[in-house]
Amino acid sequence: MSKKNQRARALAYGGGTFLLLLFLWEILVRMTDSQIPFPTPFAVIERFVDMLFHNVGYYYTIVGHVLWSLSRVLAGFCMAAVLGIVLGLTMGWFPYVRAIFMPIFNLLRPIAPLAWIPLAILWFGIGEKYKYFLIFIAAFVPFTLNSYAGATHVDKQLVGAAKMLGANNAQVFFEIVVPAAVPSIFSGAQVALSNSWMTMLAAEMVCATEGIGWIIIAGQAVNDMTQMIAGMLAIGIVGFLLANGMRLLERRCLVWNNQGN
Amino acid sequence: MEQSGKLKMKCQNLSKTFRTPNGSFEVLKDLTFDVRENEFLVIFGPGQCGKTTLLYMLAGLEGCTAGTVEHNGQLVEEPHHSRAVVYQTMALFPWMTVKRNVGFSQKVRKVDKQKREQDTQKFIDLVGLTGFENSYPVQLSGGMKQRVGIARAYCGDPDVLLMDEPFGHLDAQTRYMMQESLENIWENEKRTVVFVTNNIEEALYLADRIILLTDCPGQICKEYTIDMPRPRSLVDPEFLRLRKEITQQMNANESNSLSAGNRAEMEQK
Amino acid sequence: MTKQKKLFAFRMKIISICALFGFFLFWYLVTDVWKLAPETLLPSPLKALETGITKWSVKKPDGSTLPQHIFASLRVSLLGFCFGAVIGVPLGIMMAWWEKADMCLKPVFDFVRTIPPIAWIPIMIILLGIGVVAKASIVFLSAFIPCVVNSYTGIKSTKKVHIWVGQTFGASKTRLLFKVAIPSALPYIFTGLKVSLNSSWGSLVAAEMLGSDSGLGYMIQLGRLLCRADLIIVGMVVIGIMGTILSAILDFMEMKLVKGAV
Amino acid sequence: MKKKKMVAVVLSLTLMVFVLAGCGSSGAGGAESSQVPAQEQAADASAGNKEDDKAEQAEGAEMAAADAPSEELVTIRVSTLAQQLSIPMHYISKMGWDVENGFKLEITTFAQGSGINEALGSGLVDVFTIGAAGVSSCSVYDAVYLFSHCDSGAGQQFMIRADSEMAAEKGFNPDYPEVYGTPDSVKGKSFLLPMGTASQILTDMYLEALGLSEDDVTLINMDNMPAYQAFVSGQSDFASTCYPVADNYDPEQYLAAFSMTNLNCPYYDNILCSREFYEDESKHDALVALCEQLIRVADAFKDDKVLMDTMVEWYDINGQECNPDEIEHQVLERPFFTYDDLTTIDSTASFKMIADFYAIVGNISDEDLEKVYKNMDDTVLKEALEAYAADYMK
Repeated sequence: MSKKNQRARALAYGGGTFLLLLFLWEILVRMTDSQIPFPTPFAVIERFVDMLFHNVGYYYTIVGHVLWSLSRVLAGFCMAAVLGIVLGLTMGWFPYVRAIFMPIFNLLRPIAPLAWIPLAILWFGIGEKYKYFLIFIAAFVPFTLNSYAGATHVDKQLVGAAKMLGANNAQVFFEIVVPAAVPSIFSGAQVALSNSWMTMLAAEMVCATEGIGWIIIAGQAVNDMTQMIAGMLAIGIVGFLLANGMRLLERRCLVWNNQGN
Repeated sequence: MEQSGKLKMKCQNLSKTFRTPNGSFEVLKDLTFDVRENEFLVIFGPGQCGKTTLLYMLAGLEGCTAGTVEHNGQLVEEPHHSRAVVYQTMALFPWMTVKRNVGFSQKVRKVDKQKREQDTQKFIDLVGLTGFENSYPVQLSGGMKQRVGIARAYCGDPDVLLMDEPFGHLDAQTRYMMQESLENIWENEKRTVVFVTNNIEEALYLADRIILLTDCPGQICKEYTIDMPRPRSLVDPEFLRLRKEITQQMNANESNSLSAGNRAEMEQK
Repeated sequence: MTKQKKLFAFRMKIISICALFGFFLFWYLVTDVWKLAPETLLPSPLKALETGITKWSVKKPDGSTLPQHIFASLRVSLLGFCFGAVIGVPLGIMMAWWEKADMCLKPVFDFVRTIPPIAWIPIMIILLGIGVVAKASIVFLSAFIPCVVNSYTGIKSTKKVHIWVGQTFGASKTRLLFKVAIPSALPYIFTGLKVSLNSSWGSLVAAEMLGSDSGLGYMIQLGRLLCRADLIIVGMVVIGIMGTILSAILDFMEMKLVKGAV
Repeated sequence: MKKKKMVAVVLSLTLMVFVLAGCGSSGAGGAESSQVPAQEQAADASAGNKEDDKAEQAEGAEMAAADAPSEELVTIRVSTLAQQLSIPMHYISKMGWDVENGFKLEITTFAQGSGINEALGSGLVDVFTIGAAGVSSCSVYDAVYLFSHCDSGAGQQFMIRADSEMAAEKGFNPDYPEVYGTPDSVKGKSFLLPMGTASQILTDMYLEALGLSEDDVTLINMDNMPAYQAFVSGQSDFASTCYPVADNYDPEQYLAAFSMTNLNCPYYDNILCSREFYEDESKHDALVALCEQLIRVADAFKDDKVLMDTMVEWYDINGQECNPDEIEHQVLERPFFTYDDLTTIDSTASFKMIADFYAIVGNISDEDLEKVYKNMDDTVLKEALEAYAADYMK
């Protein structure tokens, strides 16, 4: 089956499911007689297209808002990637590092990014920095957890082989443990990406003048369901592109592990 | 050919018990044997008699509950590149190309680049993988992967080669082919080899000396010295005689351990 | 050999306890001794402890005591987590094992999973009202993602050699799935469960925005409204402790179930 | 080779971030200044804002560019909410009245009062417009109450279903003839309301009027908009609402059980300032000038057209779609206090009443209540009134 028509098949299936869902949504709206003006899919799409050209809130069209939110998400995401992977791998491989950081990490791990807002504002003021911090916290946990799992589940035999070939502990860590953990790290990256998008809305809920989260919150304030769902549509599209971008990146990095998802 | 060279490795009443959740499980009991220089020693025994554990103890990957293992006079404590291991499951580094897998040992021991390149290429050609330097293990067949394993072991300029049923996973046809290629590799690059297998033809085809182990807990029950000229043919009458004798011995061991005979009675034999 | 290992493990525990103690000591120094942060936004651990103790029995100001909060939050997050696991893991496995399911569901999954739970609140209110089920659905939305992703990676990275061995015994595709693929994917699935447990606690605060009269997330939110920073800190620490206990239970189950796979 | 690839990946990701962040901030039009690296400030001769990560109102800066005054402008960091109570600040900045009088407004918009309080606690706010949450600002963060600048009681009400049990009887308590519900019809019912805000106080007053207390009913914490959604889809019995959500209720099916007006409880939004700003002598006259301008804006807002335009503009800036004639009556029912109102009525009544109720309900302790009363200062208001009378009442 050539590459081209395999992609066509994938497109057909994916598109089919989307259309099915839209159709379901249409029926749901028609069926429920509740007073709330639940928008039909076409109203939402029409509003989304309208937002593409007219400014939403004085300065930017929705593209500008997307870029703003994207800049915040990527900033927090990259910081979390660097710190999370380093901490996760070292915790997974070196027992002393695990002993020191694991209890604190476990204590702070389940705390919701939303609960960090007051402290974030205290430490980082009300500009962009506290938003980076909140997104960093949300993305940091999956990265660390998956890198830790990757490091601990490394195949013992490979470690034995490396030692047999003369590698010392540090070399074993860099040459064996890190590459072996890469598939797990990438699945952590996928989860971290969706977490950071979720927290972006919470961060923009407190004090923002631009960003997709801000659009949704503004829509919620005046009970404008179409604007809210159009905002969700924007987040969904961008999230979809980012997730597939991440998968492409993974396929290029993990050519040796062709089972990469 | 009789190898009367000096002793390479000496094992003194080795035994090993594994502490599992449901009680301890004795695998090897009081083994004493030695390995001579440039000898192709085969450790032969039924499936579950701790052959692999013995090999790992020789390599230093496993500690021993009792007894000592010496290599060139020094006690063996942890794995060292002079005792290279070829694993049954190949244990190649999936994220490295063939070239980097083979050159790993020298790279890690910081051998200068020029020599490393040269050695890697030499051993890749030796095992017949020229042209596959840049492919990943996932793209190679079972036989080719095992060749990379052998090349990698050789490239660590080992003193002793410890091979743990390297052809266990291969289909029969590739197995014969690998036995022949291992034979000529060994001819060109003389090293002491300790080869573990449960396949009688493989043992007889390759070995200078065979140590027969009984079933669990593994003990040395017989030693054979094979001095047929190489390369041996599987239909040679001497080959067949030896094969029948060893299989009979194997079945004898089998029936003894199954029958009411306990360990003590085995010792008097 | 094992005596040395026991000693090593014991030393590790000591270091962990010291690290934890050091963390609280540092917090105490920052707030009380060096006065770096204003008391109203970062109270000292002692103040937080004192509020925690009083809150254990007092109903003020949010109308329920700490145990009631904990119980309500536990109910919502565990329900959401179970929904997430029961639906997420099979979905991930199905997507990894069957080509068609993957092509159908993956685009929708990628699209839906980045939408924040808070944005779903209005829709969930209309569909499921404001009861525990609605709140659990918000938790479900963020809990099912790690399950799907990790079980997908787990199934996809079952070693080819295991599958060959299964095939040589003539196993059918589904028997192969249950006998070979799933057991070898268990460590990944458990990592997924751990991350999902963490995100179910993470989205608790968002879920309890959907109209609640008790729950740790509600307590934190009210703490924010009434500028009671100590209530917020108490809420955060209790969520931390509950999360740690739950993931310890999960680790214990993993140890029991996943014997050979590590 | 493997390692080089990983490094390349990480580098490309971080590069992407800066590219996006860069173009994100230099976006279309407005000199929206923010902490992101590319921070170019419109031609603005202000003393350079201390907190470099303030999001500052753009046209205010453009308008002021024309006449760059010589003496140093005092920068005032103003926090506002995306509702009607904050449009005076926007109007002052838009008309450039701030630069004319020697101070510069730096406006940050928050979604909820809690955000402002957190910023106040972190020392990032000088003056702010807030509703009932102002009581917590005074009690917890020692903020100073200056004066109430607009009556936003209209529209604050609780809806019930026309066919519900409570709607049957009206005027159970003689003092409040317009109020629906009797003690036994209300007992055990559930209320949807944003806790810790004026709605909670309204609920407590209603319960008190019927001789009940918070323990007889269940209070569920929800913002006005989700409350509308839940209530209309059949959840719970009472739902708090205010403008603009109030108009979504269909008059036949739903009616207002009780509201600020028919419980004749005065509810005004307030202007507060942080303790440091209040005690800083160098900022005192800028503060007075700001209050004076606020009174002047209230005068300008007497003209309905100006009020409406500013309100529509404020909605637009905050990304909220609104159709002007629909919100017409909402805006006009919530007037701003002009010079005559401030001199005649006691505008502090509402703030004191809210503080008392917070103490009764238990949100704040009793000594906090004294602290709130101590923090209510009217000297600044008096000075502003005199200055206003001198300048504008010829």
